[in-house]
Amino acid sequence: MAATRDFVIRFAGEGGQGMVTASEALAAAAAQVGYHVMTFVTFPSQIMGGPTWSQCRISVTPALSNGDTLDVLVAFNEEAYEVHKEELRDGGILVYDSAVFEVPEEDKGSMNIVALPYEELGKSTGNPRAANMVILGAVAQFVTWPEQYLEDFNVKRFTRGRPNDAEVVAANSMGLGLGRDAARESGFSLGELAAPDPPDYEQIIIKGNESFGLGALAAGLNFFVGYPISPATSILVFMEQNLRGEGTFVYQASSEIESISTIVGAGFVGKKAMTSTAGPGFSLMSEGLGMAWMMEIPCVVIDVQRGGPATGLPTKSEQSDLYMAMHPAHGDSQLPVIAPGTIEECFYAAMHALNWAERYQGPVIVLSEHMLSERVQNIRKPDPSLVEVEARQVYTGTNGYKRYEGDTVTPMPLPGGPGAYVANASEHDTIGDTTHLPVHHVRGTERRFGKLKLLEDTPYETRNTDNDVVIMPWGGSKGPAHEAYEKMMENGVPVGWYYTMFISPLNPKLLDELREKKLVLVPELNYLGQLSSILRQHGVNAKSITQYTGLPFKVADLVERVTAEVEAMAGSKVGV
Amino acid sequence: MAATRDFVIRFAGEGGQGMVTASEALAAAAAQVGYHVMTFVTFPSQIMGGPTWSQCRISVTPALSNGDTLDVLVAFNEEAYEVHKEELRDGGILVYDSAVFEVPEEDKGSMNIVALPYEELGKSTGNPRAANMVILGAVAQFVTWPEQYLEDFNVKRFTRGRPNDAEVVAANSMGLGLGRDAARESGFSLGELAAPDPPDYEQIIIKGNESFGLGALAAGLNFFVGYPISPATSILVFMEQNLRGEGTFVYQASSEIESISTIVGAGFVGKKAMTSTAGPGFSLMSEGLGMAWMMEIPCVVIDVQRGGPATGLPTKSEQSDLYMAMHPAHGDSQLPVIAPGTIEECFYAAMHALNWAERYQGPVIVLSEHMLSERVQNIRKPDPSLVEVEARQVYTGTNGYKRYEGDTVTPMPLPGGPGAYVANASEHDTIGDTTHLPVHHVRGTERRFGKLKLLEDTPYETRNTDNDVVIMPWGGSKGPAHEAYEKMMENGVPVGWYYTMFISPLNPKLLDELREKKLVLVPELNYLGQLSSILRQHGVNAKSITQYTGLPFKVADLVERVTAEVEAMAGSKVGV
Amino acid sequence: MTKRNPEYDFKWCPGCGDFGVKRAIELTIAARTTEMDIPFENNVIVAGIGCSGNLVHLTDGPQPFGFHGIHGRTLPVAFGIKSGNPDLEVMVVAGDGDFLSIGAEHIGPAAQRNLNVTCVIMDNGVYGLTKGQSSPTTQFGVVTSTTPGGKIEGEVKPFQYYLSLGASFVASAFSSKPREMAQMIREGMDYPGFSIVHVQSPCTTYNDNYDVLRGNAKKGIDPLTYDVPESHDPTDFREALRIAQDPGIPLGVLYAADNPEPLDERYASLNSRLRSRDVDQMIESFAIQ
Amino acid sequence: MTKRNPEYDFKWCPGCGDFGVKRAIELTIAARTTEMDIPFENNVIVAGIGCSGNLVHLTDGPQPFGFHGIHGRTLPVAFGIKSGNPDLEVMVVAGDGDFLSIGAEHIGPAAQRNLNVTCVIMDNGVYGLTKGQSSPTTQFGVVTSTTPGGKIEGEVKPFQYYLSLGASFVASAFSSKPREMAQMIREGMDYPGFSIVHVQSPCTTYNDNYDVLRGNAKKGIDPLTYDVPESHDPTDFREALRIAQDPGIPLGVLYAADNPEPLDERYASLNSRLRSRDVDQMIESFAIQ
Ligand SMILES: Cc1ncc(C[n+]2csc(CCOP(=O)(O)OP(=O)(O)O)c2C)c(N)n1
Ligand SMILES: Cc1ncc(C[n+]2csc(CCOP(=O)(O)OP(=O)(O)O)c2C)c(N)n1
Ligand code: SF4
Ligand code: SF4
Ligand SMILES: [Mg+2]
Ligand SMILES: [Mg+2]
Repeated sequence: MAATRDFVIRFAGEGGQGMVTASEALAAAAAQVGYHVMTFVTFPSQIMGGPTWSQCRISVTPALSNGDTLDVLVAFNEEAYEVHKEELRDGGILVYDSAVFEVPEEDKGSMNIVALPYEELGKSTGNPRAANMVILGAVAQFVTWPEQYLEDFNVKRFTRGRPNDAEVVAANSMGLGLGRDAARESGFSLGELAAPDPPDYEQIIIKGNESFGLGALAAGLNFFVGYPISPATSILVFMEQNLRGEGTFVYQASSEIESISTIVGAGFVGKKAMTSTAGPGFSLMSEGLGMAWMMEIPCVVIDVQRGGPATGLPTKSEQSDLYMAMHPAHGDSQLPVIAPGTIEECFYAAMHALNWAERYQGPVIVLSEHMLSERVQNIRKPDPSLVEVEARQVYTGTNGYKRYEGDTVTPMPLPGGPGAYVANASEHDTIGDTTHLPVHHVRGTERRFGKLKLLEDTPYETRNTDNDVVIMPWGGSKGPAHEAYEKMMENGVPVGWYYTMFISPLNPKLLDELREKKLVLVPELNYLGQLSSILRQHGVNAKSITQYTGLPFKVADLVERVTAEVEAMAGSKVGV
Repeated sequence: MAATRDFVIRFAGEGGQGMVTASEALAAAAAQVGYHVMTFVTFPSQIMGGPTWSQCRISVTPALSNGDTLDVLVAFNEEAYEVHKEELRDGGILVYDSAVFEVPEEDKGSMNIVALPYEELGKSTGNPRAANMVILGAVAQFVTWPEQYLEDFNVKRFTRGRPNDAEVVAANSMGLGLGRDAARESGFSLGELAAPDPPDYEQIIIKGNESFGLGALAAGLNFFVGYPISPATSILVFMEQNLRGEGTFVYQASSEIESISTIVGAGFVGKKAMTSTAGPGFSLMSEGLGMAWMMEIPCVVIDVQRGGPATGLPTKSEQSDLYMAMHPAHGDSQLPVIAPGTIEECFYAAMHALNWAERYQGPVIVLSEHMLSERVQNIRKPDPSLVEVEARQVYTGTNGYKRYEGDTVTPMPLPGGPGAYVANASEHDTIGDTTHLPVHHVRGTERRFGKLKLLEDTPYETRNTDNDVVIMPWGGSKGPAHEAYEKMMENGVPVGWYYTMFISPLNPKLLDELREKKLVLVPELNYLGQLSSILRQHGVNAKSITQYTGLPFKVADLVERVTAEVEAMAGSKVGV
Repeated sequence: MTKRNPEYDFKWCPGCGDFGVKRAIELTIAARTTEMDIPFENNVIVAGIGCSGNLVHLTDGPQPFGFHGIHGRTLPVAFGIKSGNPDLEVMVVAGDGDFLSIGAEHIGPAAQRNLNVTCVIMDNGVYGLTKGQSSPTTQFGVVTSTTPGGKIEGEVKPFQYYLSLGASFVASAFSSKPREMAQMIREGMDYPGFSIVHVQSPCTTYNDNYDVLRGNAKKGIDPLTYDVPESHDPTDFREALRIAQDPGIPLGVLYAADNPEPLDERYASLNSRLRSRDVDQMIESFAIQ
Repeated sequence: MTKRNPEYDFKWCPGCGDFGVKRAIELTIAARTTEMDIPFENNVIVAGIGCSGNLVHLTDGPQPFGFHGIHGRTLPVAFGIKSGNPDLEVMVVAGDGDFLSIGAEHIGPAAQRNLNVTCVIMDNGVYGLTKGQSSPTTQFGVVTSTTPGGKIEGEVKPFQYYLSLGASFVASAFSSKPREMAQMIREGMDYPGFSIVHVQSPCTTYNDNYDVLRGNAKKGIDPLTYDVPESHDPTDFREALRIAQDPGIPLGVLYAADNPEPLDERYASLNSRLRSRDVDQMIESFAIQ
């Protein structure tokens, strides 16, 4: 039997049972020895209880999605067992805590089932938290990992300079052993996981929100305020810990209305200012974003999308804020939007967003989703030097300056320097005083939209673009779509690929290319098919592949749905 | 010389000089004797000063727009003279207060100029406010109106039961006479205005915002809160004066965030609840509107559009809030939107909006614009019986009800009655408790969108639809577009007409028809071409005729621009 | 999981103060409804977003109507509910973040109107549901995930705040004393005006301050809470304000203005004074004469 | 029309109190800038939306930087400006509607942070720019276009309100006394913390209360305003609160907390205490070891 190249394990139970820790620990351990990893977490918006699950994919090649079917399912309670068992692949292994519940007799024949009283076993090591170690030991055994992978990880992770380090490490090691023994006894195996093939570049292991944080700092962010909200809170917390030093400011605001107004104030005095939020907070920023657009003040908002509308599904994944991101407020405006598709892209997206804000002098939106922001993944170590850091044009002349003259970006005076003017959210004349004369409104409107041209020359990915039908995912759906695309290539399905994280403005050349396609399929996690609608506005024959379950796409579903569209277009079966 | 059938007079000066009063008085007087009238006002957002003008069109047939070119211009100061003189038609008459400024000698040859020291003359009557009467007397004389029209108006309007009524009427009458004399002396005339041809139906004379108010009351509105904002304040004031009696509630809120939350609370307990606002306030309602959609609570928001974005142009006309009206918040939602095109339609739009809210159980947006809301016009007396008043389905069963079960509208329990549930803005199960399970989010999303089907069967206007090119204006641009359409018919330009005030959801039959056209031209007052973009999303080949000056369309401009499009499409000159 | 909805899966952490608040609210509503012969379905609970607000899904026994909307807007919603149907008994339940941070703007208007609703505020000095950030009532200097160097903003002093904004009835309770709390909630509900029962309701997960509140002799901690002296006259505003400004957390009714007129009554009498016409008359008033 | 911009065409109505406020602000900024050798371009005025906020376009003489944004958000904007560049001298100018109605939520946080900006609030008891609706400071019972039967909501008592929220410096001025006002604004600007100069600035068009404020012997009207007694110790919070609660409108500095530390200083010392790393170090901290 050839070695497996990839496996997926899911931990399912109730909030507070340590499932997220387990999958992140497994990911960290696997990454340390050179595997590619990706976790996925989903939990209810609450502290305790509620159906939670977390999974970890470990792969010899880079992981593009979190994995459709499970090789191992660890069920922490009966409900979890019932809900998730269908996703266990044929030949997969179920692990459950036999001290907590019993698997129905009738199921026992159909699955590889390992009753593992890991709570008890964990406690028997002397470290009550070692239950996870018992599980990890068993899992490692199923894929015939060298013992030393996890043993090394244990030593590294738990040698934290605390007095009881040695005890904890020893207990954990015992837990690992107990797990291995139980797995070995069960007689089940997933075969051997192929040895890791560590990439030849440096890597880090990180969450999406942390990647945003690093990218923003790399681009010179020096002002951040935010109000807690899932799944964006960790950006605020990251900033509280890391945005420090001379000339920086970070603060928890009293609401999102305050956040947006405050970063506009900071942008006005020359700071590179940002906030982060999720849907409900983003809605509250509507008026403030219009203000920044009208006043031409640089600032960045990261909206980590969750399920909507309203309070919605705070800890689920959805891509349904695109309309709002582009047109968040009353009146004519179109905000620049960058939606990264991978954790690596999160880093550069933040850099570009801050650059864009400085370059076109206005608000920029970064869209993320729960699935992208909260998962852990190994990525190539980001290289800030790949994106040149930009600073706005600052006015350095004498007083009597017309800040708003002309039809494109003009140097911005900063308080404390020359060129005093009124930054005005009413329509204004060239010095910033209020006016309602038609000539100024026409000039102002065209100036504001004209500046978007400075952001149009953006890169996009293309593959096999000579096909009639192409797919063009956006944001975090890039990963599953990418994997689906590769599957379809293997299957011989004639389909092309487009992708860009620069959603607004869309590169006109990209639009030209898309307009020539018979059909552009847009996998996106929303009901309205928001990006495809926007493409149709631009004359592209686009159609969405939608999903609105609160969960990311499964690769197999995408393969099936895209293939069906290609076949419908071709009028016959395609591929293998 | 045949009698004129239509004439337009503009009063231009500075805020506070009584221009609005003058044009509204003229309109009222003309309407009393059976003419059709339409005023238009524009002023800066301030109390005193600033360039203001107001005009009044008087016509033998119904007025569709406020009139492109001026027959009479009354210039209150030199700046107004300079700015507006170009719009005076050849042979038109300029009136100015020779005590205030002098018309340059070089202009005097080219225009019919009447120096009328109306301030002084007005004061000489003993009533310092009679200056307007002097002007009106002169104007009436230019069109050879029977003296008695204005004399009668004077008596009716100023007999108000005050002790000095007789004196005022006498002074005004003297003012009218002084004006007439001056006009007669000038020797200029516009010929004779044809006698009025009073319609055989009953009429009222009213502003758009008042028409909304009446319609809302006719539909059973019993709860209103609002926060002052131009140009919507007059709806709030109307309600404070008229929404009275048993079971009603009207209140000035402390902000628009309060307004929206409050009407959602009132809708929850069974009230027909409404608020009105303009752009900035509408932006602040973003989150609350998402809440109403998610909780399925009836309520209505009238957004009287002004120039945007942000504080924008508070007292100018623009149709740039459509995107926001349809998708005001994060997440997947699409709000029903009704945008009346005439003051008469305002009445029925308010009725339909309240009906819709009850019928589909959710928030409904009415879009108006400054030009529609603040102008005065004679209209056919609205007949509330033309629209059947609807009431929501109320749950009358026993407790243990599943309020959110099923995929369409279900009877709504009201506090105080049976069927207690939790109205929940988080995703919820059938009884309203929070859940994040995919099955509920899918069901909930489809239920919420599915309810829009109940609003799809709406009427629309069509004319000459066998043409390849059609125009489809929306909102207050209907009037000028309608007049332009009639001009083009006269000119023999082959163009068709579509119109509906029911913008979201669009009637699928209408969309089917539009998809068959070669080109659908959408005159709209915004930069982005918002309605045409939405039509393109639906596969219609739509293109906007945009304008973003803060002013309504001129009929002649529309004729020219539409004709050019028709010619471009036909590849040759069309029409006369 | 609740008795009411076995499928519902939210749980408060063990020891969370909100359990006591839930109990007190259940008891009060049940008792009051029975004793005063109020139809149970006239009870409406408007809940904030937070661990605290989830109370609306957790009450056992007969179910009141609930409204669980968006963060910080309980009071405007309650304003719509009570003004839309003054017969209803409207209660607001919210956390310190929901009520005093993002929702702060609404307290003043409710107080100035004397909106006849009762607010039960669960103050745990932290944002619980979002996992432990600082809240308006987090004390100066305290370290949280968003104040890693200690909070540098002064804390809101809720009682002083409510009183100065003009709230008619202000009481202070502690989740560990549900019976006393129930009594205060009862008084607040019976009171004809805007009433607030502000409850110390510790968050065992992110800010376990039980010891500080009730004292712990073993650890040498004096209790921060103390009972409002029997002698206190709750109609004495200045005295109430003085108590509110003094150190420590007084438990009891601090203030109950004498004989206030609630908004619904003010409104009803105003409305009966003003002219009311039917729609036809109104339309007619615009006729071209 | 202003000297600064002859094309600008907004005008206050004759007699509007805001003229006096403009004068006082111009004088103070000019004098302070010169005397203290502050670069003029360090002055920033953040303006609310209202007749009052238009002041930012109307000042004569050298032009400070101005920020004229959206209704009610002066304080959060000022927070961003001052925290972004603590060297700036930040003044907020706003009306009673902008500051105390839609913007009310922001006063508490600014006070608790002791944000070092000076607010000059033009209180005319009405919404001027939108033409005469009731405002938070419109007195109970007053008829306006939105309270045709008389206002049934209690008015906000600004001084009590500011003090209870924790503002460090609270003064009361009258537009008819621009020199005294200038002195208070000067003290507020020199003061190291959140300072409010609340000005009675009558609206001659919609709420002409000059007579009520300064009295009119002929009409037998006693003045509502009176000077804060010389003997008042502005560091005495309770006494300040008492004055604020008493009838009449005291003119003068009511409160100036002793020796407060403004947010920018608090923040600077916090920030210097906390670890700061460069980006490469931070990236490295995520390395797979
Ligand atoms: C507009 C908006 N911003 C932020 C959030 C995220 N959020 C949910 S609960 C909460 C704070 C909860 O704190 P508190 O009100 O004290 O309640 P507790 O959980 O402590 O009981 C926040 C910030 C939200 N739901 N909506
Ligand atoms: C969000 C929003 N709501 C409403 C308005 C309309 N508006 C402009 S000024 C104003 C009130 C002005 O009152 P105040 O602050 O007292 O200033 P004043 O004109 O009296 O000086 C209002 C409600 C607005 N611009 N934005
Ligand atoms: S996190 Fe705190 S407030 Fe929330 S349930 Fe747990 S203990 Fe209670
Ligand atoms: S309306 Fe009132 S506040 Fe506004 S400018 Fe005129 S007098 Fe001043
Ligand atoms: Mg809390
Ligand atoms: Mg005011």
